[in-house]
Amino acid sequence: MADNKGFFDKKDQFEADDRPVPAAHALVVDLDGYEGPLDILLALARDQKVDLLKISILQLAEQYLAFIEQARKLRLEIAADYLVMAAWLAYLKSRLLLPPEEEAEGPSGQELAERLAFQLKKLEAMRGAAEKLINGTITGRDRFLRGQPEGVTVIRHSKYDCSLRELLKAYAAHQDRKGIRNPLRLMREAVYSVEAALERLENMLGKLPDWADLRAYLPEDLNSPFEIRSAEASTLLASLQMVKEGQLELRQSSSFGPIQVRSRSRKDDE
Amino acid sequence: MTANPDHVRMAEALLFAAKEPLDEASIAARLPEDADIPEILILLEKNYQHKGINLVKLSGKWAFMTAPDLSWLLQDERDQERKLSRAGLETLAIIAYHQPVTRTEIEEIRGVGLSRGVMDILFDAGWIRPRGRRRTPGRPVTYGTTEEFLIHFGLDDVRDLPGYDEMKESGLLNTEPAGLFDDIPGMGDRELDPEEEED
Amino acid sequence: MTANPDHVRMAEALLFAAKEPLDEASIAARLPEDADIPEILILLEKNYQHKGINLVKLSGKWAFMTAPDLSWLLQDERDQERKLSRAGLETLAIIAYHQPVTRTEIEEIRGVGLSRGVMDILFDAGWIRPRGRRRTPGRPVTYGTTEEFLIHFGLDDVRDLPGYDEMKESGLLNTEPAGLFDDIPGMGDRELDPEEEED
Repeated sequence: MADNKGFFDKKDQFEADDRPVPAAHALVVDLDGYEGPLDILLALARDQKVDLLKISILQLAEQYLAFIEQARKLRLEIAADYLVMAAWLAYLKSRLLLPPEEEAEGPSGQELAERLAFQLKKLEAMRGAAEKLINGTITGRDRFLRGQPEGVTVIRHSKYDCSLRELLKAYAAHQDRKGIRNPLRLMREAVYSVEAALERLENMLGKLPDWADLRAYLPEDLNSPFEIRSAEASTLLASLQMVKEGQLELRQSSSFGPIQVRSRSRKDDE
Repeated sequence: MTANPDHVRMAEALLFAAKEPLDEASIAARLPEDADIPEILILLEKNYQHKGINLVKLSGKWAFMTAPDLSWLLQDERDQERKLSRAGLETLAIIAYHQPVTRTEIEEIRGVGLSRGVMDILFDAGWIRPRGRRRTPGRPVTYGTTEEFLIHFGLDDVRDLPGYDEMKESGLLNTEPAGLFDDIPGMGDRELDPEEEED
Repeated sequence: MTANPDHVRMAEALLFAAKEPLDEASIAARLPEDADIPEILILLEKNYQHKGINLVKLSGKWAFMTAPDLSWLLQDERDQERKLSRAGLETLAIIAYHQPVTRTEIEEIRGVGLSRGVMDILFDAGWIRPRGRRRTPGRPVTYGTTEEFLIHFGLDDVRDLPGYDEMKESGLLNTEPAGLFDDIPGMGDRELDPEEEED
């Protein structure tokens, strides 16, 4: 994601939108320009040119799904965050289109749509705030302290000057030097990628009985809680992608209950 | 009552000589005991109101600064500015407006994981700091902004952030999870409690 | 003739923000072409004549300076603050994170002997205090941080200090792409040493 675009390059101005915002209808698909799925949704929502709380979420969901579909056709690499949002929007779309079930559990499609609109509103507010902040009166850019101070300072209780940052850094530097921990290597090894999870799921699918706990698809050689968590997260994301591709079905009977999967083809055989 | 002109001169000298914005206690400690500090500051603020330099309050502390309309004149004095990415700036805004806020909450608002280095850059700039911990499982660290942040962005208080009151009013600053993915099976079982331990 | 008040404001800001005294040519170079520099400087000199700071001319260059009769105010301001040495910082950090901790334990953790002066400085700063004694042979004194320490560093509780792992994971220390492991409890939840007698 575009992380190191310096917005201070021009020194005197900040433009929140100096990268082109691709309009959905223009079929410009470039995920690199975006900072996550909400960023895309916000850009698409702006095309509707109404207050965020009044946009058509259904239309937005369709645009997003079309956008991701386009990216997939172009075989762009799509980060898991975007796929999770796609899965959720597909779900939301179905909830919005289907007649509300009597005594349906959980919030209605409309409520979910409102949550999304509010979430976008929050992000938009922060975008605007960031822009105002950087366009505000910045010390050392817009107004200046005395160029040749003579040394009067705030009277502190301690005559030693030390910030929390210095203290934390000193502790961390010391821990680093001790070298007992090496999270760098440890964590790299512990991360189980979505790609690896996908490969494993695809290979194993059909080798397990009908509905099987998703955990059964985790690799066997996991040791630390880090590795297990990472594998669980990646396997879930991989399964969501496969659901979307129509290879897999997912179910969960209760909140926080076990997530079960089965092969789609198996069901067709029945 | 009027401030003693000698005291006004002293405060003026101190504030001019200062290396950093001074709080009222630090001024009072250097002036005669009977000096009426608030009165002196009001008077000085007024005296300098229309000059090329003004007396301003930043993070609750006082400093003389050049008038903002003259910034064009002072191009040469500009500090080398830190390059801040869009992600960095947005994260800083979220921390400023939502503080105290956890890393997970920041990610939730932006809808995307924080990429490497963003927090580090803000921490190194001296603009954010750990503030405390949430009273939720895992006791995640919460973050807030520093005095340097307020001084840099020319603010007296966090509540002076642009649009702060309106945003707070309309609930835009709630750190409660959006609950976007809560209701689909298997997604987003994250639990967050806005309750917290604070300083 | 009188100087244009706008030009006076500009010169005032310029002289205030300048990092060194300015000669008339450099002031003229930054002000509009029609600015009457000598006139402006005479006026400014006069305006500040009785204030806490004066505009003075030093070997042909102009600068604002504290009024000579007030220089006593600034006498004891220089080199007031001292920086902690690296040993000091590290020792303070170890005491904060590992308290209550004995001198021998500090030396073990740091892997080097502790010179006498380091602890003295931390005591002098008001940041550490003896906490009690270990129930081990020799009953060594244990040390911990003070209330003053919390105030100085803006902390509510020493347990709010982010652990090493948390700093890494939250990206405050930039070594690892963060985001995946946010909420793994770090070393934050240190338990009080049962071997400890509290004071």
